[in-house]
Amino acid sequence: MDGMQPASPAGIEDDGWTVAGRRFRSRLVVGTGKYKDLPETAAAIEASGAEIVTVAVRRVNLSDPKSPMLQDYVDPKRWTYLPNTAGCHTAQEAVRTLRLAREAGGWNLVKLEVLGPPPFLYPDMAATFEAAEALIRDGFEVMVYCADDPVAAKRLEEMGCVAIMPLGAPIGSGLGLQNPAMLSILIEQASVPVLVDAGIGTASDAAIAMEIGCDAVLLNSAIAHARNPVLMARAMAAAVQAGRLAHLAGRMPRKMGADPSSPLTGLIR
Amino acid sequence: MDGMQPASPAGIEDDGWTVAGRRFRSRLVVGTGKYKDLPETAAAIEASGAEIVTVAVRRVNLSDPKSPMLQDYVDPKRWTYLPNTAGCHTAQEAVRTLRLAREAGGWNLVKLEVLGPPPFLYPDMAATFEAAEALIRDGFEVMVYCADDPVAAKRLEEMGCVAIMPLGAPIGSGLGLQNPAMLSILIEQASVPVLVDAGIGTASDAAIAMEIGCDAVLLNSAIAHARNPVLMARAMAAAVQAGRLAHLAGRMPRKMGADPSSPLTGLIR
Amino acid sequence: MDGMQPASPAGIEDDGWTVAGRRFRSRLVVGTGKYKDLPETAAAIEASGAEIVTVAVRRVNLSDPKSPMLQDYVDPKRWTYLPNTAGCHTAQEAVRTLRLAREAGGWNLVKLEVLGPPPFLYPDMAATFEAAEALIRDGFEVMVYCADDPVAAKRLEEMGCVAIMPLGAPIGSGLGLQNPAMLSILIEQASVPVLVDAGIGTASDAAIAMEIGCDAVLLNSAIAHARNPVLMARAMAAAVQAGRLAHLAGRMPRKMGADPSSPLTGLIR
Amino acid sequence: MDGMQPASPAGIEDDGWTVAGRRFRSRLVVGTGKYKDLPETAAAIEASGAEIVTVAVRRVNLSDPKSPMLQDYVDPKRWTYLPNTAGCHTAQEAVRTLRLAREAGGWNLVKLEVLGPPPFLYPDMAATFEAAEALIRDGFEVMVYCADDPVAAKRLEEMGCVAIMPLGAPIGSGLGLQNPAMLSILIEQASVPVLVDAGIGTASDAAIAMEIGCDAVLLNSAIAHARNPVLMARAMAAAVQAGRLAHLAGRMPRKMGADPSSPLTGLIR
Amino acid sequence: MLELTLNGEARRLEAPLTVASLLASLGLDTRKVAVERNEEIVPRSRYAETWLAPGDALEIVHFIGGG
Amino acid sequence: MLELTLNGEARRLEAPLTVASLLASLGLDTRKVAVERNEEIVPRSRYAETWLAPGDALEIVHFIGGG
Amino acid sequence: MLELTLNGEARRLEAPLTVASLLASLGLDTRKVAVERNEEIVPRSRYAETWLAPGDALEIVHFIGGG
Amino acid sequence: MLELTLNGEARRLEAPLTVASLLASLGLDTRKVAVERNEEIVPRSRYAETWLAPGDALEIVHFIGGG
Repeated sequence: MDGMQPASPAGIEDDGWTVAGRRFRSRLVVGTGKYKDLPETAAAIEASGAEIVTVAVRRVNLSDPKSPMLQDYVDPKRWTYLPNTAGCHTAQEAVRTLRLAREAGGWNLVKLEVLGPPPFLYPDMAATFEAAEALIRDGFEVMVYCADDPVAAKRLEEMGCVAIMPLGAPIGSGLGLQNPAMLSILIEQASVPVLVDAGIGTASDAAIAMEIGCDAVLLNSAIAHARNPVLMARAMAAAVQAGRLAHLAGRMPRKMGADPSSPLTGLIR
Repeated sequence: MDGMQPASPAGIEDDGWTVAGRRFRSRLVVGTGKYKDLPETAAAIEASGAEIVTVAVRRVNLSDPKSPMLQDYVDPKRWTYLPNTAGCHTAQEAVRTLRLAREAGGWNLVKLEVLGPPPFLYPDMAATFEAAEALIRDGFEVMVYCADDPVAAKRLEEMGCVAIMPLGAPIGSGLGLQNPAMLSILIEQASVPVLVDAGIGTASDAAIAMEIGCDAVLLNSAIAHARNPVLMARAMAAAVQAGRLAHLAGRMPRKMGADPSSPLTGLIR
Repeated sequence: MDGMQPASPAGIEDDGWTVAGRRFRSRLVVGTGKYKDLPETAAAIEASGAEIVTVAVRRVNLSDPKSPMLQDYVDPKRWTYLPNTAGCHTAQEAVRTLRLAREAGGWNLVKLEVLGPPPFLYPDMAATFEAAEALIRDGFEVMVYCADDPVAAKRLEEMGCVAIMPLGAPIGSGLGLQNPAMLSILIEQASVPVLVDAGIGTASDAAIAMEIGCDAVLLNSAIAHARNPVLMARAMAAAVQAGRLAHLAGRMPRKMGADPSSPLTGLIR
Repeated sequence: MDGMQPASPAGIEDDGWTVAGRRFRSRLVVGTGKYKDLPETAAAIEASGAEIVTVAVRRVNLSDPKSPMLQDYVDPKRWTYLPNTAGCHTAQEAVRTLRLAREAGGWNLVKLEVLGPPPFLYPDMAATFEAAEALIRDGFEVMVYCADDPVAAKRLEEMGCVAIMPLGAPIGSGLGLQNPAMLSILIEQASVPVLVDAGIGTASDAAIAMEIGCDAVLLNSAIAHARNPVLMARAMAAAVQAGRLAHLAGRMPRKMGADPSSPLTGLIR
Repeated sequence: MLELTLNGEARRLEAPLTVASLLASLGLDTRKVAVERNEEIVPRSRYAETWLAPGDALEIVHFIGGG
Repeated sequence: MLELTLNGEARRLEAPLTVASLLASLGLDTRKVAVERNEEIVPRSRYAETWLAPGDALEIVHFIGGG
Repeated sequence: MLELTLNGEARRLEAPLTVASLLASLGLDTRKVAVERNEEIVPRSRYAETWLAPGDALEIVHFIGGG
Repeated sequence: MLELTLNGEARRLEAPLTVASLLASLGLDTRKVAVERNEEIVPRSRYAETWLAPGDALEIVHFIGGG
């Protein structure tokens, strides 16, 4: 390894992660929403180094069928599209939306989220169970957005979800991990990948998520709503690498007293 | 910029920092103490990407004059040696130690630290003022370890110190920044570089220090006492880059309510 | 009001709370488990000023039918017994346990908790919904232990639960409120009393729970496992009053800059 | 003890504290500034249960010599007046101000604070040392406001200051204890009373200060700038008692796993 | 003789027997316990008239300290 | 003439009409959209042989930016 | 006539004048104030015998609310 | 003979002796150490002409790992 490029992807190629049999090097998954325009979306995603991007499914605007589409800026051949069910508040809506997504994209790896009412849009776990069951029966590979509830998370895993994605804080709040203790419990008990999804506000939040042992981090607003999205995308790429490396390295123990870094012998007198 | 190497130094070459007229690209300054042996020291420093390393001054072991020396493993031509005064509890000891360091190394950029009694080794500001004054009069360029005390920091700056280095937590404690609010105040009022020195425990701590606006971070135990120092050195390199980029990017505002990342229009019904 | 007894109950008589039509002055609800013996239990409950105590339902020890019982030390005529379903991991067990409790005690105000597996004993919300429905149909007044999940909490409230009792941290962990932001959301949306149940470790934790607007706090280990349970019981009584009064008083705004408490005019020169 | 009045002063009479040979029951010291008017000042102080109040020294308004004075509302025979040096930025100003205070009041117990420049008004420790030395030589009993700097605090104690009063956060900021780890160090090493002075925002902040082992808490804005100062004064009185009792009781250990409060034996099956 | 299960343990008791007489023979204060027979609550008011049958499963519970 | 609902709006179109010809007339790239007819997916492979009927409810969707 | 500075303001007063008579003329309660003359404390006990001189700088202070 | 203190230890050495010859005899690389004589720095350039005297206190230091 070259100390001059400590955080280059090359350095951690051997430390990728696998979901539903697919292998990825980047542990940063990014959303494609909330950007000023499609060129900014493309530039930020490029800068993030992400290999998976979440996308929404919406009606074509028939009054302007020639308007540019996401695929024209973010090539589905290069990035793995992960269709989501944002805006769905019932299991039925979510299942119907993802069937359309599967037909539009031709793959079955999806992000399920069934949300409670505004303003908090907290995951509705009862409806999420129902939708997950129907989707898995229908052959989907479900990465599921969920509460930081270890019982619910275990049940989703047992149902066959391929990744558990608990929220770190209310979606779009940027408050950072509100409940690291509970997230650690979810990670400890999970045998599928765990991603923190929602709540990340800045780079150190993403680093902390990786340090506690997440397999990857999913975020959107933290980049799209930064003053400079492209710079923040690079910050997040570095933060996820930093947190992962720190997790692998094993942090020093915390001490209350001080402990000098220079030897106390051989002092001049 | 190449999205596939978001955190490579190349990407931020244009964003270095300057202390005492010297320009550096890496914002990570590392200590050379507490390692298992000199080869591990060299490997960790290499992995950290640091350009400045702190070193201590001690009596030569005359019973074994041929034993390997730090310079044999960490080339002073490649890394800027920053001699410290670790172990000095009076201004006199500190000044005397740095005069020897200047003679041994041939440069006058130094790290001044005058410490209070064990176990906490908190900086003794009264003695630090006295030593700083003597050193500056004697032509040294002083980077000074200090309390997170904005009045003392301002005075050190006015005396002519070239960098202010407040502690983030007791040295070697690894507790992370204990007082970000006060550090922000120091940074806000300073017109010389501010480095957090001491207290960093893991990667996210370093990222937070950079996010609040430090010019660089100085640490030693967090790498040397990690289970795998070389991996943690890489983690710190990435964390400092992540925090700096996030600082430049400007984080999203925190919100209490949630804010969906996908548009609410065009939903199928 | 007498400034010498600022926290005396007299001072806050007019600020009681009501659950299921019952009015209480003390906002501290305490468990009766984990004590050294029944006399210590009685002394700590007395010191706590609590008016409601949670109790468990267990088989009589037929080999020693004359052994002292809880009622002999904690008079059910003076304290409202709130039977719980601790140890129940299915809706059926919980319902069966509370039917026995109703027969033993003669009242129908109960605490429902259906727990997931050890070691975390996190509430199983799916089973909790099922049990709550059966209990409410059967005429019980259900105070329900639940996840800090606003969607689940709202549903429990809509089903007819008389109080929502989200955990502050894993039961018995003493970690203090791990998720104040989410608890604030639950409180904001609730139209029945909200009690933090589980996770309180010391007095300030209870004060914080009341400051964010809880109607009351339920705890057991924080008192029973303190070095001196009776002193801690008094501490909790004062802490709950302090937090409630601070909530009613409306805290000062937080400021980043400083603001002197003495006027800057009329200084001698 | 009467469980219905767990936090009544009666309960902790035997647990007062002593400064400069004077014994006090209340561990809450309050400022008298920033109130709407003198009647509100009097009501809040009454409600706080405080026995010591800090006061400022200012020029008499000669154009209106008959205007009501603080003594007319806060009887110096009932409350111990602790004159401060608020607004003093040099040792000379502070000494001159306290000599006038001693003549006006007839006692020599004083609060010394020499502040750095606005907006942060952080204590100027160098000037504080100078003033403390002059005051002690002149026979004052000095309670000293200082940085959370263990070396400076020890030196002030060795000079003969009768109480050490580190800031918890910038004065008037209401941010709460920003540095509990450092405050614990100060408390651990001190052999005179330690009071947290400045930075308290609400009741739980005061409780935390007492839990970590402070002898008392000094605050002003948290009460005077609350929406309802009298209620907040009562909250603070209860919070200080709660924190002190919790400190004496000895909190439960923190655990990561859960620990049920009800026995697992005797469950029905 | 009656063979039944009492708090999970097999017991052989003199027949005929009511819940009331069982509790009396066990020395239990009826005001402090509750009884379940074959997963059905036996109301306190019915103890005297509730005759136990072979194979009955009885649970006799009370309140203990719990959080 | 065909009266049907297209993405929630009533439309009158020339009959007979297949999904394929509809998409063509709308100028949509079939590789970038998906079609649902009366809440049933219409596989891309069937566009040419799927004839629209009066009262059909069609949804034509594509991917957009989302988090 | 005496010209002196009182709490920072120039004043012209009738001579001769003691601190005691000055405070009386100002209507101040001597038990609630303290007096400094040319940066020296004037003890309350000396008010009656302390004669003011031309150019004296006097500070008359009291306690007010402060934190 | 010269009696002097070297890094805190008493030593007896053959006189006359310069700093340069002392370092050589000790096998030290002059580019990696610094020398203090009676609390005064001895510049590297003066090693050859600096003669040691009885009672001299010498410190010979180098850089080691430190934080």
